[in-house]
Amino acid sequence: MIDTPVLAQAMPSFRKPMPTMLVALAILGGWLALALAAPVIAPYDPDAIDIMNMLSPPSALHWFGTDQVGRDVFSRVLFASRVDLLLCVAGVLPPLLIGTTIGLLSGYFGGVVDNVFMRIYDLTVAFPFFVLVLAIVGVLGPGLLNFILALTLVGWVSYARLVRAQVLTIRESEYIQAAKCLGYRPVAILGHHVLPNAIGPVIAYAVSDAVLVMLAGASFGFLGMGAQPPLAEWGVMIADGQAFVQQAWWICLFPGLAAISLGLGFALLGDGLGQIQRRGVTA
Amino acid sequence: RVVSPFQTTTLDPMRSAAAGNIETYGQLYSRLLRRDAETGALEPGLAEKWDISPDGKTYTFHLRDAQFSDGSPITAADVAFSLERIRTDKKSAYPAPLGAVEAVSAADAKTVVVTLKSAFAPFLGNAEIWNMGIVSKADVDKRGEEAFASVPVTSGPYEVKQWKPNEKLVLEPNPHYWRKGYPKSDATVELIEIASPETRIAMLKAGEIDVVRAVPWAQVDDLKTVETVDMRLEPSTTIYMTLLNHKREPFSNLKARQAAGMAIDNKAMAKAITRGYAEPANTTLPGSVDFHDKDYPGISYEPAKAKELLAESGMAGREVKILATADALSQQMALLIQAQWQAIGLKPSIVNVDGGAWWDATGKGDYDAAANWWYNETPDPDLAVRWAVCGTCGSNSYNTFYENPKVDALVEQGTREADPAKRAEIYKEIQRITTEEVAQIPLYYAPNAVAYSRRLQGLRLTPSLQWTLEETSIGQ
Amino acid sequence: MTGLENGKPPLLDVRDLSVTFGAFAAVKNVSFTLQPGEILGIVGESGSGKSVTCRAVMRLLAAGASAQGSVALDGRDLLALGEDELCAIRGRDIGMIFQNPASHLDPLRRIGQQVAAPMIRHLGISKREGWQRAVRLLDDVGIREPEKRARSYPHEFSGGMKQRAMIAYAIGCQPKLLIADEPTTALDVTVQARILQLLKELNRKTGLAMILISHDLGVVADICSRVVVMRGGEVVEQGPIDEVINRPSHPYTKLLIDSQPGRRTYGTTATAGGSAPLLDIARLSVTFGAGRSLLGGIGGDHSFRALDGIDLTINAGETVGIVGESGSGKSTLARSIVRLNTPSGGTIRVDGQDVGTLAGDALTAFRRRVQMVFQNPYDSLNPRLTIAEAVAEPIWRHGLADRQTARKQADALLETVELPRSLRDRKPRQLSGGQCQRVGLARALALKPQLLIADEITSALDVTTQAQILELLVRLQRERALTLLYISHDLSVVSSLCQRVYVFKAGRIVEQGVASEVLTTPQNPYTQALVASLARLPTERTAPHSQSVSHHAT
Amino acid sequence: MPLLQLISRRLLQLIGVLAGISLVTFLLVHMAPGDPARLLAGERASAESIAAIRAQYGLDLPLWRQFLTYIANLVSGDIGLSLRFQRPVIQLIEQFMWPTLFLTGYVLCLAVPPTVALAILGARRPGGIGDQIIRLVGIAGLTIPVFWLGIMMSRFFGVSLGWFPVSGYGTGFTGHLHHLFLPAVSTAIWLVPVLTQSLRAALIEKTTADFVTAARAQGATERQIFWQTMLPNAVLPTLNLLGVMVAFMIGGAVIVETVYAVPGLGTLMVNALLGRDYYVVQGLTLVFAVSTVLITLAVDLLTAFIDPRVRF
Ligand SMILES: Nc1ncnc2c1ncn2[C@@H]1O[C@H](COP(=O)(O)OP(=O)(O)OP(=O)(O)O)[C@@H](O)[C@H]1O
Ligand SMILES: Nc1ncnc2c1ncn2[C@@H]1O[C@H](COP(=O)(O)OP(=O)(O)OP(=O)(O)O)[C@@H](O)[C@H]1O
Ligand SMILES: [Mg+2]
Ligand SMILES: [Mg+2]
Repeated sequence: MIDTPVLAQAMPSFRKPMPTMLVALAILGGWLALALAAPVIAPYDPDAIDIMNMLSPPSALHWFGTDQVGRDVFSRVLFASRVDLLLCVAGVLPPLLIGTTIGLLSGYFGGVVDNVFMRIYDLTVAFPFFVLVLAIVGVLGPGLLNFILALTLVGWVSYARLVRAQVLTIRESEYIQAAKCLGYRPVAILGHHVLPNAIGPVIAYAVSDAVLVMLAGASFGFLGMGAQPPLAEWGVMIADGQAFVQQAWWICLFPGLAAISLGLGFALLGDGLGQIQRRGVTA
Repeated sequence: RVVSPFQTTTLDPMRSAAAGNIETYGQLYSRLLRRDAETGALEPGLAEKWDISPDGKTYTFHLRDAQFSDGSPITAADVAFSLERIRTDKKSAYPAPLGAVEAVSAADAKTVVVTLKSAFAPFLGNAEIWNMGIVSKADVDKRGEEAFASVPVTSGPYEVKQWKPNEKLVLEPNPHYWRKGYPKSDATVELIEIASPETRIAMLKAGEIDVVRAVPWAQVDDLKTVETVDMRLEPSTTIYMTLLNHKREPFSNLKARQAAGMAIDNKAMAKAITRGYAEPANTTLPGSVDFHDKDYPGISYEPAKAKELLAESGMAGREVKILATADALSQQMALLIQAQWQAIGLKPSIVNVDGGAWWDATGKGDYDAAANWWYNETPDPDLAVRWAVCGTCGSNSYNTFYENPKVDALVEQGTREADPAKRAEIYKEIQRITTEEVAQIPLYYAPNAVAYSRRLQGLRLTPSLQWTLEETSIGQ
Repeated sequence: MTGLENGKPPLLDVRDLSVTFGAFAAVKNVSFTLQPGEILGIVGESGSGKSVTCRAVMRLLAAGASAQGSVALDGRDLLALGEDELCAIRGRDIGMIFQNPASHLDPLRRIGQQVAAPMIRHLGISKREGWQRAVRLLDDVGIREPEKRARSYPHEFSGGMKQRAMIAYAIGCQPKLLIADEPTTALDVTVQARILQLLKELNRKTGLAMILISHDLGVVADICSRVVVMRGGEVVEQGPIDEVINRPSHPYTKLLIDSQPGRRTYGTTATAGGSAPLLDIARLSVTFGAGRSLLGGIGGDHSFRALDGIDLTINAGETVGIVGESGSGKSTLARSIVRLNTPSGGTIRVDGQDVGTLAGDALTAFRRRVQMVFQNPYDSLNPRLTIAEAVAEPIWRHGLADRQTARKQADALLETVELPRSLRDRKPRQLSGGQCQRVGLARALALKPQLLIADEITSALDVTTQAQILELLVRLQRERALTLLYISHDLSVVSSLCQRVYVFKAGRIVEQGVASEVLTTPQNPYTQALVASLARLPTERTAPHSQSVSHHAT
Repeated sequence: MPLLQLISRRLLQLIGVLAGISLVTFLLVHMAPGDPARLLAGERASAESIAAIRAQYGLDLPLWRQFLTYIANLVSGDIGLSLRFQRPVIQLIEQFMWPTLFLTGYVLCLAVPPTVALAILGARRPGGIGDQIIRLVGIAGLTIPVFWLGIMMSRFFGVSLGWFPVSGYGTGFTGHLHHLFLPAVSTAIWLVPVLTQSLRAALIEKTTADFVTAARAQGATERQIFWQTMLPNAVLPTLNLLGVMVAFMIGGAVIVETVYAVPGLGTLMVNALLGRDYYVVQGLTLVFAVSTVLITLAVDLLTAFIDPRVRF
């Protein structure tokens, strides 16, 4: 539905280098590199269990120590980055796209369309996430993919609502009227004129959302949701390590730090994007 | 104030056998007999004394003068009513302990006569189980179900002050309790439900509560160093084991089961998981039940041989679905088992589910293996064998669908035999057969890890999961 | 006139003021002074830096701009003041009327509140008192039913009404200095005359000094005592008004004076009478706000009839003018033709087709044939698109050319509306008012429409540029048989450009006919008033004179 | 008049939403494996007793009949009896509702002022030192896992320092305030950055708006400009986001409620689900639906109140 690169329009100039953007790209690039190179760098098989060596503290052998079943935390953190990077993207993009589209349509066309979408919205927000997760696990089985499905089914509402609020005012502006008058198709108006002007707060929110998604899997672990063992994923590592945190702080700390650093990367990215987006109007 | 992860869902003693309820029934209802908190010996309860007919088929209980919490006397009619309810009411959750009973009748106001179908050695012990609590016939007749849903008339040391389902149950001493001078402390008791172990411990440390049940092993050492906390490991009849599904391949195959058993180093697991607080298990029965065979060597850890056996069985490379719930312990066990089985050539995968789905899947036999635990209410092994290894006792051998006619016959025989020595032989035989056939893979015998505030004296959790609240006094 | 009494310290002293946006110097070494009570006019080419100069005086430049030089008000250098002191001066001592009134009004607050706010702030009066004064001010600037209108929101105002609200907003505190950036561009002459009268009165009574930016030399000559002529960011000439007008020394000034409308006529081709009407409007009515506003109940009945039974026809190739008082429904008519307002009654037919029923391809074809240039040049441009993109977009969207070619055509179009190439990659925010207006025109022309509706397209242009644009329209009309619906308050332009004219008042047509006749021998009293209040630049001037403005526009 | 119309229309729509959501929830919960009777009767319960329980509650009937019965009861105003506790669902919900509402209100009180303060500070001089610090702190706040934070806070403030209780709801208003302090703070710490980001982005966008310049030209101080002009113009997206968040919070402040053992709706929901207590789940879903619709309505009304251009 977006026929011109919206982002290119929303953020046209890279003339000035921006420090936050550079840091963000460095962090994200770094994690991407680590994720790709995980099999090469990781000293151990991330799933290899060593009963005799459980909960051993960080040492020269195990840099980040071992976990409650003797797996090497360092290797797991590395391997988990693959899952988590993917999760951040896959968990945010679908709701973002769906929610933004619905928000645009709903806000722009108003009337019946809006009413229908807003009732679906009410339904979704009111819908207990747990029931959904439970049903999905029950019917489709547990697993990351289904988790992302659940996130998407629920996550779009925030975006839709956010975008709709923006569109409601933008659609009254004269440049949208001018665009109508010029005979642009609604798709073009929405994609090219409304969206770039509405997307600012959405990007800001999407980035915070990425961080939340990363940690959500761990929260729903008790329903059997999220990454399934033994797959390494930071959120699950933290959640599982919680019970052992008294003697083995390293099980929780390192995945936590990893998650925070990746989150930082995303947050800074969002920040930078916001700045560039704003520059779109003036420079 | 006691916290437990388990919920109280009903106050009717016959209606549930779930962990949270078991703990509370003992506080609300007296039974015909009671067990001494210290020694565990059977002692008179509501029944002052009893006679057993020579053929072991008729038990006559003579009741003492006792009153319900509303002050009305506890009569033989109440006792007969209560026991018959447990035995015959459709909604009774756990009628098994009274399986041998033919009829219960009130001979006069103070005498109850129980006739059995045949001699049944564990009967007295069974009559002490938590769900055998005596309820007021008048109250139930008058208010019916509602009585238990709101505030029941009780016969035990406590009565209900307030029940907030899902949150807490507040008890206060029953002034009409028959044991004079008990409860020792007149403090109210709050049974609070909190699912997260971290929160439970945090509350204890913050002094918001006095007792924590089910302390995670990982926290035991830490709590031992806390001054205000008395961290105890109390004997229990709990056994941790791995269920195997005998209904489908690979574990319908004996050699595959044996291979799976040998692949598991349960000594290492016990040490690793419980930090050595639990004993590795050697048979399919809990270690502290009567007639447990201490000397049986158990399944040895021989990974090399396991590999061979598995190859022989033709089940190598089979996929194995290990069910696990999301708590840390279950995860840990599942992971360890998965790794050890992988080493001998199975293809195990872990499937996380919640409790409801767990029961659903095991009940339907839609799984291959699952690590879990259970415990026995009495020291007598009868209920245990019926639960764990008997194919004809309604439990499907704890959903493993293990069935061996010889074992089933032995189970029946065990109850009819009055001579302890002979009974010991029978139960040892059962243990031998079922362990050899790997009905389940025994892992370890775990004590109850309970942390108490030091200001409480005399409180403990008995092996049959009853708090000795009435014996408890509160210090400073 | 308080005039130039030498010896008195100047009220405002601007010295060597330069403003740069990055590498681009928008204002170069501008100096002028203003005595108390004096009215200074600034005229000049569109984009010559007039607005930027005024913003620099108020220290209201955009973030990317930097200003050098000094601006002294009563001897205090404004460029060096602290934020607090500045706040006390802004609005109190200096008032400012912005060029784009639409975007300078807060869309969320009632007009009355906005007008009252500075008075409440600076004069320390109560809210009620502020509101009452606001209503009075709105009345003063010629807004009908001021009590009711004070409750309206900006989006419910017509272009001219917003401008008047802006004026009320600026003069409420009776500042010492008023900077008025094209204060009367979107106003019809009667209201314009009334506003000028009001400003002059303020000047006389309270000694209000003024900087008046205008492209209308007639207005400037009417009320200013001195004038500054700017071009390309520099002051090319300044001096007392008579001198500059009668003896211009700079060639640009000469050109400016010669291009005054009324001094030239545009040879528009006469229509071949009798041809079928291209546009046929019958009994058109438009009603606003009938029970639609959610919280509308508060202000009583909000329903408002903006057009009431309009009949209007335009033949192919004709140029028809619409004049009329501000808020009379001119823009509403234009917007209805292009289907941006839904009529509550009547029909609009283009070539016999009912516009209201068009859909799908027919609608697209209609859009290509009928185009409109919006009254508010700045708001009608997407803030995120460069102007070249904005102009190229309709071309490729309608499949008239691929994007590459569309770009080239856009560049050509920008050139035809007199916009230099160097501006093509700017965003609307970086352009002057007149520049935006021309972008809007270029964009509308991109589709080569048959019927062009032009809503005040030259109001923000200096006369030289205006002349060029009108020239362009005439040429297009000749070459492409362009039909033009020209909405303007500028009678002189309308009379020289249009063949027929309709005069609007309060949503009705009060007079119509051949342009030259209607505007020379008006029949309707309103038209008469309109014509009478036209401020023409006298061919030979000796002294500025004031016109009698006894009648009210309302 | 239009106000009443809008409200009544929404309430009508509410009925549709409720019907839809009841059906979907009903199907989904029943589709999930797990038997309430088993969970109710306990592990060692016999097959017969489980069958008896199922029969008693009509769980053995075909699904559509169960649903019809449920709807019929619903229409007559009865939302059912908890399978587990044998108590009316309404009574349970009423019991668990207050802590959640209190917590939600508490979180709002704790989250909104800092959000506004931080967003102002940040937007006042975008890119300035204050803004950078706020941004970094905000980013850090975003990246901290809520449950991790919850546990750490309960350890530190609850156990080590003993300042605040780590569980429960307390009694009396101050008791509630005291008991819910940590949970409210943990939630707010997560909420504030999300809202601040959104508000700050919108505010910065408005700093360059012409009408802000105009207000400045009238001598309005930065404070006045902020409160009277910029904030109302920028607040709508954030308000909408807040609406979504509050709806989510009422529906499931589960993590916080479990970590701090708050007896609220989230706790009830999780327990009801784990125990497959169908009617409690259904009842809660209805409550969430109603509260969502009410919140949406409130936000929409506020939106229309703030922005006269917006029509519904
Ligand atoms: N924010 C900006 N960034 C870059 N250039 C700008 C900016 N604002 C204005 N300009 C440029 O500065 C020049 C002077 O603009 P200004 O608005 O002062 O013109 P003006 O004399 O008021 O013209 P008009 O009569 O058309 O309003 C123009 O060429 C314009 O493009
Ligand atoms: N959206 C709206 N809601 C309510 N009233 C409106 C709306 N738009 C315009 N009006 C009213 O309709 C009337 C006609 O407005 P219109 O914009 O057509 O005037 P105009 O003739 O173009 O005036 P100007 O010369 O000042 O631009 C005005 O009184 C205006 O207040
Ligand atoms: Mg200008
Ligand atoms: Mg107009």
